[in-house]
Amino acid sequence: MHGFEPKIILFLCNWCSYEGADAAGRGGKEFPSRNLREIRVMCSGRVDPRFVLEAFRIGADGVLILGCAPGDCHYKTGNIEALKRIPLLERILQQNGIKNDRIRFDFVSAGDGEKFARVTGEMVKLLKRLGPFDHA
Amino acid sequence: MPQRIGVYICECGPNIKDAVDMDNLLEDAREHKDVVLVRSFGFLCSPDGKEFLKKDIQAHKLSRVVIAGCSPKENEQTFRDVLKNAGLNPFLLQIANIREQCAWVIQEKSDATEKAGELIRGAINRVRLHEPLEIKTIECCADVLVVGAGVAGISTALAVARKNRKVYLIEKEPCIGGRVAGHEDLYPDMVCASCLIESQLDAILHHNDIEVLTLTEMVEVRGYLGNFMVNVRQKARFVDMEACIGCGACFEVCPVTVPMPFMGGMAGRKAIYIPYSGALPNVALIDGENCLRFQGELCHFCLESCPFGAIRYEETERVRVLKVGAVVVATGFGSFDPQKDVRYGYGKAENIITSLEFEQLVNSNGPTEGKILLTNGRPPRNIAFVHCVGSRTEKFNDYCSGVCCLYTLKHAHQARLQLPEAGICQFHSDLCLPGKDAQRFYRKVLKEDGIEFFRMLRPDTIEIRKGTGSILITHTDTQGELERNEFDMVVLATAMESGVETEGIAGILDVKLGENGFFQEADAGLDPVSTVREGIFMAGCAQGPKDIPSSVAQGHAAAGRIMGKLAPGEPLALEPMVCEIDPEICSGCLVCISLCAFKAIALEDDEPEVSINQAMCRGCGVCAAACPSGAISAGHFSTGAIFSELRGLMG
Amino acid sequence: MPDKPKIALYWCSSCGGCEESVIDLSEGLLELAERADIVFWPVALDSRLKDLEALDDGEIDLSLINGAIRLREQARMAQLLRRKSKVIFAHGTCAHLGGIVGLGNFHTVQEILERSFRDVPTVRNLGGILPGGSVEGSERGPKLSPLIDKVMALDQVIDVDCFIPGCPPPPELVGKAVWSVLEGKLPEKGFVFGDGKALCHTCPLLESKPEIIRVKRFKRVHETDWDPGKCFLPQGIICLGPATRGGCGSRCIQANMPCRGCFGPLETMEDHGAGMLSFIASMIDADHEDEIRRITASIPDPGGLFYRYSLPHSILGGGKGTET
Amino acid sequence: MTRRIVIDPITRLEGHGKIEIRLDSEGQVDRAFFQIPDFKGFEKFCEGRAAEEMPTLTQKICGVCPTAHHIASVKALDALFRVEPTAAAKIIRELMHTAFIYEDHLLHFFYLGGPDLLVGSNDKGFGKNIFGVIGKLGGKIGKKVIEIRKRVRGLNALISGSPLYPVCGLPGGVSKPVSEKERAGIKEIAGDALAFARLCLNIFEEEVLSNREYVDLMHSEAFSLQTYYMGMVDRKNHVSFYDGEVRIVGPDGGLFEQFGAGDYLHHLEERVDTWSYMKTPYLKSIGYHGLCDGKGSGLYRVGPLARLNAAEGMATPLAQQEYERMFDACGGKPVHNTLVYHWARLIEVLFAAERMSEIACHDQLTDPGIRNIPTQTPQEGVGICEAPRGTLIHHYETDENAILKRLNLLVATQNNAGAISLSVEKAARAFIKRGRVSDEILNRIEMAYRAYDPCMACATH
Repeated sequence: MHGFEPKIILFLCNWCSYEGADAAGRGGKEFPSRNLREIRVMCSGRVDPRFVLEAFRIGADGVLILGCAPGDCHYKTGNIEALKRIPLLERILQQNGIKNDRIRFDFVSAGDGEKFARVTGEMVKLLKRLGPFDHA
Repeated sequence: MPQRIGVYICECGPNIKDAVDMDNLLEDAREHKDVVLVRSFGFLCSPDGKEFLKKDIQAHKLSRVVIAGCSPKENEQTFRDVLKNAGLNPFLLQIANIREQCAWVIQEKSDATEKAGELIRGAINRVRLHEPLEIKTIECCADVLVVGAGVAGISTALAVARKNRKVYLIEKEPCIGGRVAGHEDLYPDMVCASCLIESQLDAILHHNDIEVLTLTEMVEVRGYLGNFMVNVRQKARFVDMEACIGCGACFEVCPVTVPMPFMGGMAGRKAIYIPYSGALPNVALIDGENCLRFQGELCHFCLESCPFGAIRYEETERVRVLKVGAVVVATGFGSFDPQKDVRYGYGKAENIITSLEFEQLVNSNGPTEGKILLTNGRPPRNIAFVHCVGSRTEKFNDYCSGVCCLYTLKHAHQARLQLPEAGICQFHSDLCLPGKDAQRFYRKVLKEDGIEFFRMLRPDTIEIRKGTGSILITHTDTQGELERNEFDMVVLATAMESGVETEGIAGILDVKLGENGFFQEADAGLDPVSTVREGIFMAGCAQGPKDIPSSVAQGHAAAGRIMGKLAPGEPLALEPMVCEIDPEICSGCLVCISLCAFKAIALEDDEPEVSINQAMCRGCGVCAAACPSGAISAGHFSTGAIFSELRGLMG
Repeated sequence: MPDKPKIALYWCSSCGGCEESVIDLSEGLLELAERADIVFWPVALDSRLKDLEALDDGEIDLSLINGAIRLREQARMAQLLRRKSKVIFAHGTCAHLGGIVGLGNFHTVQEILERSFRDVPTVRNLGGILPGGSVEGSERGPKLSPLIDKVMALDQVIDVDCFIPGCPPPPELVGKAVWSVLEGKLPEKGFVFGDGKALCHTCPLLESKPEIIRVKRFKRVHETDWDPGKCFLPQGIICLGPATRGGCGSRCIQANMPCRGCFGPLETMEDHGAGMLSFIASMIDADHEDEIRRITASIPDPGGLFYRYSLPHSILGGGKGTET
Repeated sequence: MTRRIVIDPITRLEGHGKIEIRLDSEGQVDRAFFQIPDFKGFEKFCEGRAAEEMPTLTQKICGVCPTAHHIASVKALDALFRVEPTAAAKIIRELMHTAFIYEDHLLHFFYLGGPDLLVGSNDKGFGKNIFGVIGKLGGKIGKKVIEIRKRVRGLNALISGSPLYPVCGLPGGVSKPVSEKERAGIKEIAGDALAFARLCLNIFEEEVLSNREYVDLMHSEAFSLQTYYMGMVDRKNHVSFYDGEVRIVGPDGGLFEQFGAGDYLHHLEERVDTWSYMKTPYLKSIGYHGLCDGKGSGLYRVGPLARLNAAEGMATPLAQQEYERMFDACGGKPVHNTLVYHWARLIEVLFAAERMSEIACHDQLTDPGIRNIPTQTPQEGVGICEAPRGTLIHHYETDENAILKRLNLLVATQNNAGAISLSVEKAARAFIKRGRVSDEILNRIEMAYRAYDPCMACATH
């Protein structure tokens, strides 16, 4: 879809992935920041499924949740609790007519600007291929 | 009362000013509801920037502040302090990161301006729903829990206990003193172990700021530095520790003899006993497994015979919750079990014993009252001491425990004193004699005691077999030749390993273990007595193999670290952004309890609702995201505020 | 004696179960008929549309409307009743949250019509005609009210004062709601009768529920047996109790079957699926993605189960059903 | 200009409905439409659902006969998983189903269709509704009706979890056993139910059969349709609610066809109209030949009178006596007059009460073995039972993970769709002459469908 600029809601955890995002910004990495809208939470485990559903309802084309790598979570297991919700969330989205590629969970460590740039780049490319979907 | 929101866009020198259309941003910001003031500034984080902000807040009586600039990870705390100084609750602030996550990345000016506008709109929406949060403080608890009453634990306890800093010293055995109490003499000066430690044990037992809890183990630990809640479980002793003076009247009448397999011999003790004579606290205890009362028989001989009425059959196991500021792990070491390696023949032939068992032999309070005897009761004519059993091999422990050479020399010296005529040999591949007095001690033993040293090619090039009427040792000497010798007693210097319960204790304390199974130091070089978890320290062999002086030194070091961190009466700030459960909505479904990694959520005993211990909660909000009733609110990251930010971002 | 308060009862896309919950007031129904004047109740009285239209605006003191809104005509009737009534109660889960008929929102209207009127094996419909459609040659019957795009709950069509949850609501709850108006004790706007807490609060099996639940696989009720005296969840059987409002007397649990969420979520959890999702996910005993996916796959139809009674009121409302 | 007379909404039935009568220039009835403006689409939105949820999901098709759907659905699951329910489970299911039919028939006789007969045109001051009925028959009987229905529904709540929506059905069994203590309660309720059932037949005798006005209607051509009749029979061809084969007899009473659940597709078909969401079934072997009765028309009827016509008798003695008395009074089998549905319904109430008493004494009722766990891979299954309003068919197809791929529902009242439309039109023609209409006449026309105890939520599902 030429000219379509997907809007992605990004949930970043205060200790790791938010730092990763800043690192990417500081490090001059190439990534589609214009398509991203960042929300800071203390832990990826804080992302309430209602946030994801609401994001899609009001027009997001994709939702990206980035947490600490396993073992690095400042709250020990918050990132694992977030990961455990994803497959079920994907199936609920699918049954609501939303392709499960539109939601993604990944680990980004504090200084890892490079991975942050790669993951967000991949997501935008995928959503451009998928195109917009009307949000009822 | 409508909100009065002030929006400040930091130019950050050129960084933001040149990347976005400032006027456009300022204008957009003015249109949002409740926004009463929109201004930009060169460097808000500079001293005059902060002063400018403070004055503005006061002059315009702002109720909320949005700062669009660099990452909150840079200056959020700085600007919270500014709000505080301006008399506004520091949490009524939201920062829009339009530098790292916008200006520095988006080349196209119009795109950067658009995104900055969205981030600001999100921040305004969110700040509208921020609630003021108080930073509550609690009395930081300066008390200390020391786990393990060996020489390390005792040193820590004595060093740290004082008027307003109580120490709970818990020990899983019935008596304190640990390994050292079981020794006869200590190298290098053959000082009598009990004389050395006696005074300290006495000081511990009568110290009014130290509470000793024997037969006690940790069950659960919650909280953090200055604020730990530790559940400890004390097994029943069935004897009143105040009343019993250890006179032993009950031992004779007890009909049950419990065999204590030692050296193949049958030293035994009664069902009611004191572990060894001279044990402290000098109080008896009843062995629940073997006492007839616990097998349904109504035997009460000891009750009748006790002149002090100290017997308590009805005593039960008790769990107590100790509130402490720090925990010190001094749980000591375990020994390598030679049966794991068939080459040492341990358990296959009589009179092959470990050095700890040899230590019991020479111990005057031991089963043989200090006499070195074979299982047939006669003194040995030829003794072999074998070094590095289970040490310095990839198969078992690849490290050197650093103390066995010295205590084996001590054992050889003790043997020589008792058995002037006996042949005494040492099988070793190297000798580890660290420390300023070790060499002197080695030369003394070599010269005076006529000890024969057989050097082996490698630590494990040795075979110990049951010979005809004696024990046959075959070893490979440094030339690679096999040599055979016969002995009637062999003492194995086994490696020091981490204690068998270390893994369990690590799980309870939630601290990591190193690859060799000992507790992992926070920093091996600079901070050897701290674990990876703040507030949990360690001392002695729990941290790794070492000799007694080093264990004592680590005990004192841990005490020093604690005193540096925990001053009694000092206020300890609690996490302000905690979660809270609304009792009107909570159904008691218990889902949140399993989600809290800090065990901060518990079911109140009498009420059906569940509540969050504000002092334990770290504010991660994982429970708030999972509560099926939506009954948990997360401070500063409330569901409403995040929904509002989300809608703001999407426009 | 001032004339008796006027009450109306009507049903939109309903099954009649809520009517039964009024009839099940038993003696209470006779008292109600004494105390109030039932002016409109098609199931039991010969009330006609023209009688309703003849009433003045606001003349009815309380209208109980049950059933979701599936047809345009039902929306019009709801709006008419709103005009004619001082107080409107959404009676039963369909009116409150969309109910089971709301599951239609997983599909488009066209898909639903085509399945029932063309594809089912017993239908012979060579011309492929559909109700509401017009076709030359076939009889020109009376105009048929079409389906609206998405099933809606009552408060998505008209302003509703209070809600009586339950499928069907227990008669005692209906009685309590009606008498609250008759005795002039109307609760605050938006009040939902039933418990203010989730079902676990009053569930007889709560004591047997452990604090930590971890499962390696979710089990389905037909493929397994379970201990009737113990909470379903630690036995790996999904029960919607923790995320569902209480007040039904745990009637399904008493019959040794897990709760299916007919009282809907609490107001503080506006999406039943989200309320279920996080707590079911927390039960998964795994921390690696592929193991988590394997365990999640043992839940056959999360959307259909979690949103069985409240899809129209959920955040995504069933979506377009087109993309996947 | 054709004049239209509209009855909107039709009342005292389950569900929505509209009757539009079009008169020609002389005021004679040209055409009467029986339109159902209600539709949900269970046959679509149940796709993708888990099979084991169907008994509690499909039962929400109808709030007045949910137990019937629960039973048909759980029998479909038995077939789908190819699992045989335990003896105790079958008995518990039959008890639950029979008790439900007992109190649901009473709902119709006292609350819905019955008031037309019990409150005559000359009983001024009493409305044709439950309150009118209680006014006329007296509080004592009114209390008894309310009491017995409450207790029988209480019995079902005890067994199945809810007075209305049972939840205990599982493929291969039920979820909850019946205890010895509960059996005693069931016996007592069954006894009282039987007593009340006989009282109802007396009421019918005194209030209806002794009323000239109705006896004439019950013999009048206006309410008579010569159709086929379909109903479930047990091995001895007696009326059966829970299990058995479906038997169809012709307008002359002779056996036409008989089939088991799995073969229903060879016998029944349905057609679609643009002006109603109710599809019209007809006998496949004859085909649809318009709204007409007789041997040549595929229209058939189900429900109480149809069951009694299709079967060769009742399975219990007292009901069998009443069965014979009714057919003698109406001039032999089969009876074609629609109003006789009311009488047949009360006979079924009596049969249900007797059957409840029999089951209450059945030794395997309290057997703890209430479930066989299915082990086979599911594919396809059809479950049939008799709902109060007629034969009910659930047909499920699933994938190997027991997720619904397709389903087909043929639901009780829907079988009577053609017959009801025809009855309404025939009554309209009989009573409306030269454009003269009155409330009494319109109610007569409504009596033509009320006798069937129609349930429109079921008919359109």
